[in-house]
Amino acid sequence: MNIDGLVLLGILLSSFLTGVAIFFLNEESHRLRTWLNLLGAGLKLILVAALLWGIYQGHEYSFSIDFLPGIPLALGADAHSVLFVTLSTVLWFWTTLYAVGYLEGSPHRSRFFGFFSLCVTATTGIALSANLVTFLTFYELLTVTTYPLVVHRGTEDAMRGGRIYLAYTMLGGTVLLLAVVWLHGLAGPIAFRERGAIESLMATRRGELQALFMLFMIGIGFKAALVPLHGWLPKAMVAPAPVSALLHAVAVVKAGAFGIVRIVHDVFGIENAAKLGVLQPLAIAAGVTILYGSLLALFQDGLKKRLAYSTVSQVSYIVLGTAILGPLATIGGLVHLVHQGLMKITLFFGAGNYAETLGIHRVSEMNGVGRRMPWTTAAFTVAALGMIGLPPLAGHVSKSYLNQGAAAAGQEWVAILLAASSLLNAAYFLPILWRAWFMSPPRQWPHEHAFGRWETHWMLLAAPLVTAGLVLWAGLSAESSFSPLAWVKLIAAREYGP
Amino acid sequence: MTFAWAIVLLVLLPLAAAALSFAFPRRGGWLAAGAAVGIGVGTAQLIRAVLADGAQIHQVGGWGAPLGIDLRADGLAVWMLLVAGINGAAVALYSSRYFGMERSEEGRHRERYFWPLFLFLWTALNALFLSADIFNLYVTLEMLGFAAVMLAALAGGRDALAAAMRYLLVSLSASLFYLLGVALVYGQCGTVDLRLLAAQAPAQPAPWVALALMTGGLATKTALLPMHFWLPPAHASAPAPVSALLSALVVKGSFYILLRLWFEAFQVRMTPAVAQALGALGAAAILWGSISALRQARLKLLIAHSTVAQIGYLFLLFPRAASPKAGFLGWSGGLILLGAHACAKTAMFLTAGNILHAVGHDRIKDLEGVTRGLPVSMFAFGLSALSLVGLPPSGGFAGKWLLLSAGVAQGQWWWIAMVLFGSLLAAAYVVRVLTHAFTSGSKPAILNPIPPVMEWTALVLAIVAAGFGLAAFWPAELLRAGAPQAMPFLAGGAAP
Amino acid sequence: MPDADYRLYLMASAAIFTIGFYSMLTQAHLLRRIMAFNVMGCGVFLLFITLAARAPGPVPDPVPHAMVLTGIVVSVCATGLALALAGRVQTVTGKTELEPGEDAGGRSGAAHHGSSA
Amino acid sequence: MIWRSFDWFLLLAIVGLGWRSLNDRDLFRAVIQFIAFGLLAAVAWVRLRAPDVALAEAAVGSGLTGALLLSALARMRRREQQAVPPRTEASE
Amino acid sequence: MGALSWAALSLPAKPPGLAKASLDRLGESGVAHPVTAVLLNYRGYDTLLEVGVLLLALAGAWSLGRGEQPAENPQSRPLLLSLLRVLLPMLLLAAGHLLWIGAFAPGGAFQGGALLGGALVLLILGGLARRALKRERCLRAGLALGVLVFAGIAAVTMALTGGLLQYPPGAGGALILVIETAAMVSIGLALGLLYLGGQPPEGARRSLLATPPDHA
Repeated sequence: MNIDGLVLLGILLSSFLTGVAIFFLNEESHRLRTWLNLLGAGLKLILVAALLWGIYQGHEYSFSIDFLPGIPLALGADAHSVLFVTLSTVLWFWTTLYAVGYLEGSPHRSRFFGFFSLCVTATTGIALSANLVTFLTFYELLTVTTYPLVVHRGTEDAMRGGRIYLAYTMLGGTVLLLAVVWLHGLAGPIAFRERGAIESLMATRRGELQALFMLFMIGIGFKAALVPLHGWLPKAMVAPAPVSALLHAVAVVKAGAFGIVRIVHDVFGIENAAKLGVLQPLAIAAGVTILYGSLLALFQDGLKKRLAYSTVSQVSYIVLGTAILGPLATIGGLVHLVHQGLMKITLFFGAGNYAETLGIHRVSEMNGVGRRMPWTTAAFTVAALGMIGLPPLAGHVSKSYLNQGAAAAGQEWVAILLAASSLLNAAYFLPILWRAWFMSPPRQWPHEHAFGRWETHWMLLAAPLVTAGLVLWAGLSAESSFSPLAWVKLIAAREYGP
Repeated sequence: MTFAWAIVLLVLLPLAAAALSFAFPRRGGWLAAGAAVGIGVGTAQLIRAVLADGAQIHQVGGWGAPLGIDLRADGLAVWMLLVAGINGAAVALYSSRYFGMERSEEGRHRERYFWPLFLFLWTALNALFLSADIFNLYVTLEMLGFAAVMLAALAGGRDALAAAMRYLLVSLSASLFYLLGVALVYGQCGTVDLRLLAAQAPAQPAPWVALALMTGGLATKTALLPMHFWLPPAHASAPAPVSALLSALVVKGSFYILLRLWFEAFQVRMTPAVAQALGALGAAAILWGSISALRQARLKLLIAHSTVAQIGYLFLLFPRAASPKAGFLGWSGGLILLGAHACAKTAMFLTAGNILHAVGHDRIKDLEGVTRGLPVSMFAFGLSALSLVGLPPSGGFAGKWLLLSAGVAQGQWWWIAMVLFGSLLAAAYVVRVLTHAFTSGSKPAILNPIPPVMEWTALVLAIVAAGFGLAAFWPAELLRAGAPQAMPFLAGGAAP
Repeated sequence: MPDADYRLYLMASAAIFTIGFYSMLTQAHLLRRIMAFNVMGCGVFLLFITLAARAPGPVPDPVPHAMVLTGIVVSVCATGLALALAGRVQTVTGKTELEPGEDAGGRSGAAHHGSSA
Repeated sequence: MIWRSFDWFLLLAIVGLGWRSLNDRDLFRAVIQFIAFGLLAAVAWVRLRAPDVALAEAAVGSGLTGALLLSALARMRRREQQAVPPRTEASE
Repeated sequence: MGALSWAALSLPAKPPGLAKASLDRLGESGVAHPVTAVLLNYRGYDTLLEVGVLLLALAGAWSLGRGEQPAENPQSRPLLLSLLRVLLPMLLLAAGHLLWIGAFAPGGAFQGGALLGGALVLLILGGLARRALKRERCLRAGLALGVLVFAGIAAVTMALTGGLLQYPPGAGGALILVIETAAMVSIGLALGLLYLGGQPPEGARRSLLATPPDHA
């Protein structure tokens, strides 16, 4: 541990303490709560910026305290951590802003924002974990803190969705716990990126390692919504829009994808995993998920449901990239971690705006919505086109790297798969855009609210515009040295480096 | 401060306070507060001494075993004292308001008798944990049993009295089984000192029967399946702070003696078959307790049934700790789980008491909207549920982690599956409660206000339960530092 | 007075304990169960005292005697307590037996709210 | 020989009384038999050279416990008579 | 029962008890009767807790509510009273005697206390203890006395000798007598009062002969 390590702790505490403080706020102290929220989010941003700057300067960050006998609770900031922590911190800031606007006037806001902050604490904790037990700890915390958000509305539907969500994720957590305990029993406590223990087991315990890898993938696959472990995701759509945005783009699903990357890269090591022969099945599972998610998305009329199945599909791009040996595929997968987050959060912000402003919940109700809400719809359009993979948007960058990586690894089937998926993406997104821009609006919207000067509350508008801008930026400046892509290339170089 | 002074603080002080609170019934609360402070100081001193110098022995009367009685504080004893101290103090604080809420003659009567009974209970626990003499343990066991039964009867209703009556009869018979075992042991070995017995390790048949009798009696008092039938009604119908004491501490007293018998005095008889058999009963208890907890309609009954399940976990310690491969992992895991369960269960029962008082019932399906009225209490419930389910970083997680690690080290997958499955069941029954609490009901339905002390006591304990996994290395160190030499199995499976 | 045949006494102690325990399980009336507890206790005490009498040396071993004295006092306390409790149970429920249904655990109070508050 | 038969007689009586006291249909008689059981136990203690215990058993184990049982029985019967409707069968 | 008999019969014919040890060190104990030495010196700690158990049992019984005066047969009262007149002094005397001889012969605080308790039961039966039973504060103090004196002496010995209940040389006999006296009072009171099956009935009751209403 060093003084620098306190920055890591600060990143966690900035949202943790905010969350705890918010719990004790009076329901009516609206202004104070908003300030506290933004203060926490802003502080976290500053700390992450400081962290980035420090790493750029060559500082090393680590923090650990005693935890279980012989196993510390350890935080660190390696390339993976920084990628994920930056993504989640930036998106959290905007989601907070969005959520403040979205929940204006609804009950239980202290509870909501308390758990909201704790949820992000858990996510950043996952990002910064430096060993498996720490990862597991924050992973379970994430489950616990998102449950109250999912059931926030307290309706019968919400409770049912929450139960299903909890059942799936608890089961996943249990499988993960089993895997972690087993691996510790085999190899002792392991910090990420130390692969000596695994390597020494490669020769003698091949079968056990394969089983372990499978357990890890199942355990984390629940959160990453790999088919057939994805059942909770569409049901969890009962949550308020900011929560869905958080779940899909920043926290839960993303933590699952990040976890899979972690396990493959930093616990097993991608080359060891390849030698164990476990990558190919993972790639196939990811491929199946991609197609299945896209296909089902096609048949959803509920806008959020359609987006949910789209997530199922898109997150598996990350898994696919991780499961194909070779730097290009790795880059494609990792960069999609960021790009998918940016695009999906924009889409959910848009969906939330439609629901909140006009009472629109279904695709079939979206006729002409682009005329009523041009800004929101513009942001939505940018993100949707990005998802399809239209150049020069963010999605295109990920897909092209994946394509090249698969070709380099000799896995031609991936190219076909990606092409099919892109077609499906287009098939379920383009009709929405068509309806929104080119069909005439109904005489009356299902449930219209007036928000004064702008087409909707300014907080609801700012967030999607910013994230849509980020989608554009990530695509346009992909080749510059400050883009997510540049960072990801660095990771890949290390992963396959000497 | 010597060990002897710590005994004065830990045993004589609460005993004298109990007698005084009987003689001066209106001063009960203050006497308990004084005793709590004394016990705190004594426990802290003992922890310091054990960490610095290892196990401590005091020969009462200066005679020494076998003629006299030895008291002993080692890592295990001090850990138990600490767990009892934390929970006892919390219950005392809670009770200082709880019994005062009822302004009737009956309420005053309850308050008057709660304090002496409670102080006797605490005396008995402290004396029990310090004793190294199996006959002296019998006396403490009886004191513990009487105090527990009469506290359970304090609620005074039809259910409470019937449950207490059953509890008393079960407890008395179980004590006699234990005493019969003591007689056989004395007849065989000529001593009742735990350490001298360990040194003798006789192989004759009588100690086998003795051990079987004592184990039967103690397992009944611990409410191990299938001798658990008395527990749910007794624990559920008692006043809330009493339920907390019964579930968190009383059942652990007899469990502690079981540990002493099997792992110290008669460790030569701790064969794999015995360990597996005790573990199997534990596993059955986990299943039965969890499933019946799922089916309860009332909150307090649910918590009581969960105690049956959690006791099952404690018995998984036997097959884990008895193995040379994993000894210390299993040992520390089981004991950390014990502490975590105590804190979580106390917090839960105290919460249930708050709910019961606030809304006038504890029917789970009618608890909708309670969160709005009692946010602190429900938060406490949620936090303690984390520990019960075993989610990190709670104490429950630390304990289960160590038990699981021990299971992996032994390669016993069946037990691992059991622990994991039990956790899922625990999650299912606590979520059942939380689901109703989160559902936005039409009515807040808070009838009576709850004094803040009662809500915050529960919350603090819940935070302890949910957070002390973060310091789980510490009890492990304490258990190792104070491990008696007579427990060689502790060398096995030392945490790296 | 020659020494007693201790084997006889040992077997008697086992018999008495067993009778007591059997009745504890089979009898329903609280008064009988309390007496059964006393009979069980007597069996235990007989074992202690017989063992003491068998001790080598001119005088019996005083340690078990002291233990039995302790035990007797504890058991009279237990009896007093149990009788008082049984009296209350009878006053409140009108019965001198416990309902066997409660053995299942969990039934009690399903509909009836315990007076704990 | 005499002592040996005395032991036999004593122990059989104790065991028999113990059994009877727990199984006699009439509760009052059962309690009386229990008191006799205690007194015989005291004799056994004397036989086993334990006069302290014999003294305590006679005074406490048999005497006081007997008194406790008798008064409890009386109270129970009275409660039963007062109870509405009267339930006499419970006393057997 | 078979296993139990088998186990009991398998015990060594000459068990390795503590008979010799307790007799050998009798001289140091301060009393001449081995059982008393065990009860109040070698294993005095057991007895300390046991006196606590006694008080606890009584407190438990009282926690259940008020007890009742036992109904008695009016015809038997004159007879009982005359019997008591003879019996009571004898019982008290015998209790004191047992306490005193406990130091060197069978007897002691328990046996003495049992006689006191018996005397108290007779008093209650005879209706003579009515006034005494109303003085709850005195009763409570008397009941707590044994525990308090015993615990106090345990703490004092701790201060004097550095050992719990380790009597200073030569003072053993005297201290044991003090403990036994206090314990006997408490034991007698507790055993006698347990007879009521609850806290003593309230003093407001007019006549002992009236059937007391059920205390619900």
